[in-house]
Amino acid sequence: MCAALNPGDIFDVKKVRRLIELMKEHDLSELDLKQADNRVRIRRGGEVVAYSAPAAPPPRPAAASAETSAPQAPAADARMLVIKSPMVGTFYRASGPDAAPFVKVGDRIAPEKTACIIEAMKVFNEIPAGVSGQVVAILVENGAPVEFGQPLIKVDPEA
Amino acid sequence: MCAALNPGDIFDVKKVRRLIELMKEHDLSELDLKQADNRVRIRRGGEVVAYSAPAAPPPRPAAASAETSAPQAPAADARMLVIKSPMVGTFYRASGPDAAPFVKVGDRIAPEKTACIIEAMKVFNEIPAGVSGQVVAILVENGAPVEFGQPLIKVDPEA
Amino acid sequence: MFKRILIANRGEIALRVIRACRELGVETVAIFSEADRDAPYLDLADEAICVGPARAADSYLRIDRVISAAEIGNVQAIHPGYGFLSENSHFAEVCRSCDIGFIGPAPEAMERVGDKNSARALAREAGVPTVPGSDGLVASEQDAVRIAREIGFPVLLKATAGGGGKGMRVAANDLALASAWQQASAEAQAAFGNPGIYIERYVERPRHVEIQILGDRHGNVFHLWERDCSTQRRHQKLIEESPSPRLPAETRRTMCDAAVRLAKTAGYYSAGTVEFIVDQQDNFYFIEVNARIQVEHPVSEMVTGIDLVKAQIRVAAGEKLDLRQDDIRPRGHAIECRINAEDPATNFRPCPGRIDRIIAPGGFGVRWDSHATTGYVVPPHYDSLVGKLIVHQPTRREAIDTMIRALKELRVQGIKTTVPLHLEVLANTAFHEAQVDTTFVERMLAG
Amino acid sequence: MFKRILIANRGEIALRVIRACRELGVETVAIFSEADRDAPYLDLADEAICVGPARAADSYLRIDRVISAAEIGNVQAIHPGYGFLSENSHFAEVCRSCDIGFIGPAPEAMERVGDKNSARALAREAGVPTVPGSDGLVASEQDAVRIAREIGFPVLLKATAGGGGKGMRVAANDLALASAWQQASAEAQAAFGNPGIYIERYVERPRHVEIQILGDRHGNVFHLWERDCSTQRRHQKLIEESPSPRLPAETRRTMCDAAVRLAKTAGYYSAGTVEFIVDQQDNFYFIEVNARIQVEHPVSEMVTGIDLVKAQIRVAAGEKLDLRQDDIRPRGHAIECRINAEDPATNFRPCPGRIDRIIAPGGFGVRWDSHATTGYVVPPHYDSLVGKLIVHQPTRREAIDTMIRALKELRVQGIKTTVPLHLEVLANTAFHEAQVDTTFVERMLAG
Repeated sequence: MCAALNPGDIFDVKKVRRLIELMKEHDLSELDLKQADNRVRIRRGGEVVAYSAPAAPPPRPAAASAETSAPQAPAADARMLVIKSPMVGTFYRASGPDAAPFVKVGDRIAPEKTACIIEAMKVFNEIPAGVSGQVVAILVENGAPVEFGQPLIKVDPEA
Repeated sequence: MCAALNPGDIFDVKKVRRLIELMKEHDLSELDLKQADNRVRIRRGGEVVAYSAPAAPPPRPAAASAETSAPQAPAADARMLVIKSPMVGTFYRASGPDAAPFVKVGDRIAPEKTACIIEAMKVFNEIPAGVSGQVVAILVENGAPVEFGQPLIKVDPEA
Repeated sequence: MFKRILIANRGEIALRVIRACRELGVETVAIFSEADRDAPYLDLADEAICVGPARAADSYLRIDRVISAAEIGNVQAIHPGYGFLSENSHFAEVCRSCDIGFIGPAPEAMERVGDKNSARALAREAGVPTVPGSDGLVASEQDAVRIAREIGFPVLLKATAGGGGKGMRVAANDLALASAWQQASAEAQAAFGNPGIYIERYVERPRHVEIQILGDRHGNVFHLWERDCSTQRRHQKLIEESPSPRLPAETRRTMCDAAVRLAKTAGYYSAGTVEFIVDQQDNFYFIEVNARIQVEHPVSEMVTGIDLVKAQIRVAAGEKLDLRQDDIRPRGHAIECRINAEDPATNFRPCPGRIDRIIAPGGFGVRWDSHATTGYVVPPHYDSLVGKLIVHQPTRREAIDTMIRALKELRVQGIKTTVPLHLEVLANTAFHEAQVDTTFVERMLAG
Repeated sequence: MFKRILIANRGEIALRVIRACRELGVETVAIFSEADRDAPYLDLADEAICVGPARAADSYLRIDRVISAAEIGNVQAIHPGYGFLSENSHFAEVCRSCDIGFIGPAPEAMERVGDKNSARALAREAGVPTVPGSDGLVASEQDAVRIAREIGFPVLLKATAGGGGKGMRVAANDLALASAWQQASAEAQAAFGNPGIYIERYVERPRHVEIQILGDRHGNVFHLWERDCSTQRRHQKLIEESPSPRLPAETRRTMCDAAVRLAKTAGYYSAGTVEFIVDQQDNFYFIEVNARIQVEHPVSEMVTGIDLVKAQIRVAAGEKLDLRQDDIRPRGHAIECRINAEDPATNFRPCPGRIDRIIAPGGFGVRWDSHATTGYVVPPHYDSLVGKLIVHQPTRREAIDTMIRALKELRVQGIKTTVPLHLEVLANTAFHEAQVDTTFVERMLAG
């Protein structure tokens, strides 16, 4: 399959965005792309947006107003929660160079648990997790600068 | 299948864009390309756009009366021939103000028959019809300026 | 020169600063809110950092976030642009305390000129004429009546913290003054959290003429002549030009000297603007100082050939301005039209949205300063400026003709803009004859 | 002034003329071939007339069709642009006989300067130095050898009807001359239908410096100073600038005076260019006159502030130029880069096609002259120029920095352009030091 829309990239937002822009530009109400087990179908006006990929349940044979169940696709990834940075600053996993990290992959966390520190203007802000679940990934290196809204930690709420 | 849409590239946005532009340019309401198990279907106005490729389930007969066969409408118009101006100048239907027009609607003409005069730089150029058939319309007023390639006279070759 | 600076702003002025930096070989860190994430000018910066959500109060106006971005962006200085934090002396002070350069005047000078009251005192100290009025805030309605009788009706009530026409009222007699006092105080409290009001004589149908100044940290202050910004609608500038078309040469010279004197008295450096009103008899009165680069700075750049933003950056880096006042000679006539995303048909309601297609004008004498490109979405959260069209020609008449030509060439599809309003003004005989004061546009639209 | 004129050209120069006309209040009739039917600049003309199919020989070069279009378009004059019919004195004569104004010099003057031989005679008459060479065409190979020995090797063989480097050969000795003679004659015959050849001394590594002149029909001829066009590739100009960076002031003045003298001797009016080569010792020699507006005219416009195309139209309408030579003072430094649809990676093969997206640069000191917009298709039938990027700054160094900034801002997606080549030249130390002659680019590309 072409580089422009690799099936592995079927959820690539940029590509989908381009498709939607294309539709808006030309005032199309529906677009349906299929190949092998991949399919992208977008409808405007009625505003149903659906994507499906191999792992997903077979999409219903079209037109129906039904397809509401939205991104069902990477079932595992879809349920993941992400702790995002509430401010611009520097990300620290621990309270000091010798301290243990607040959280590690595999840890179970609760909303009030400190997930990390963001240092901004010499102030060390403890960032609460805000969610419950199991830590599945730390997305930023210790000591790295982070911007507002940047994903920091991935949490599986069902694990 | 056409070069513009290689089946392997069925999700290529650029290709889709070109198809849509093609449709707009030619004011098509529906486009349906199939080869083997690949399929691209786009409709404008009625607003269904669909593409399908090998493994996909057969698309439903679609959201509407849709899948009808293309623009059948101006079947008559399609066979019409048009005599175009070979130069820039002024269009005259007759050799002089008091002379009879070279051709009138309803006349039968042959290729060597003079269809009109185009005056350019004080030279009166007799324009041969170049086609056979029955004159169905004179598209330009006597004495009007015409540009290169401008349609002058419509001829029905089958009448 | 700085190696790397942060631009604490958005839109066309952020792009303007990026351009200046690229020409100077200075790296740039842009900040953006979530609403500006896809703005194409961000690609021209060396780094771009999201500082918060769309609301300016949570992003561009948050000093802590801007400073944090400066720290993680590892910059030596911050250019504040206009609006947002540009005239916030506290922000300038925080920069100083964090050892980050502020590309603008010193906080002390900014404070001295920032408050209208202390600015008036400064003008008096520098021997610059001000509109007759109360020496400072007026304590009560009774005082207001007494002062108004002294300086003579009609009088103007102004909020000390105001701007953009908010908290302003005109009163023609005692009775009108009473209600105007109530309204102005309430409005000032609501809009600025500061009910302080002062009074001055109301100048009827004034022209708005401002002097561009530019100073360095070695005691040099120059003027780049004047801009006439009388073509306004509801105190919002629409069209600015230089030179001011009806200003007598002697008045022009006197005003420019006054502006330089005032800036020197305030210890002002960097770019700044000293605003005056000019009455029908060509008397001029100091109004305020804008302690920042202004939207309309390009008209001064066109007639003088001096890049004001590059000069600001050089001054902030400690460089001495390589200028002589006598060499700063205006050449020709420049006009700027502000192209706003507003719908003239619905009383200039902001009209944000996607620009489906934009074709910028070009050719001789045309400058286009805009961050908008085909596909750009004008967000609803900020001001509606989508671009500035500037023309430069030997004469005012030719500048008007080029502006009309360029406005008609400009295509902005998908949103409504102020282009039709500009074309109406530029076709107006009174505008051609430069019979323009700050009430001109509203009179034109009314009749 | 004319009420309505026809523009017998296409692309950016057609747009340039339309812009000038719109500013002057002159209506325009554009002509176009079928290949240019959808070109967006046609919308800016008051009328557009198709004159033939894509091939220029059947459309833009057909005198009868252009004149017919002028007649049905009811115009008073024709602007020929550059290329196509612009230097065809027969066309100018036809215009005259049809009582249609020709916006350019008189046919007699055009003829005098158009043929290289008569132009050399003209230069001698006006006391303007020419490269030592044959007085007129060389009859035979034997004569060529004799003359070459007289003026000294190396020598240059040139087609009398030539241009753009075609029909030119260098010979360093008798033997080389023999084969060069054969090749040049054959090439001249093939390219121009005229095998006439003349010989002159070959100037090694010359600079190309040309003087812009502007005259009216009342006997006034002015110069607008010089342009340096030494940055060429295969005799195609890439970058032009003004002033010429290494020219001694005295040489500049002498060249400008010589150009004016030559134009006056020829009875020349309208815009024109007198081309010189300047050797390593700053001796200058007249080469030829371009009897039309040139591609690179904007650099002279930027430094002098004079709109050359508007001036051409005014002159053709009989107006007297409202200029004084002493007032035409160059200000700052201007550079133009020609942005061609060519692929530097495949030896600059023309690269026509659809422009998927174009973002024009803007801001201080930047001018963009281009007919290309997003979605525009560069047709394969004509030259590959898609736009001219012109910058103007106080100094050459600043102009280079602004040009680099603007080139990096320019986005042309969908086709390849010469932007990377320009960036390479502008980053080159020899270019910074103005160590540029007409062999510079090829030496740079070679290694």
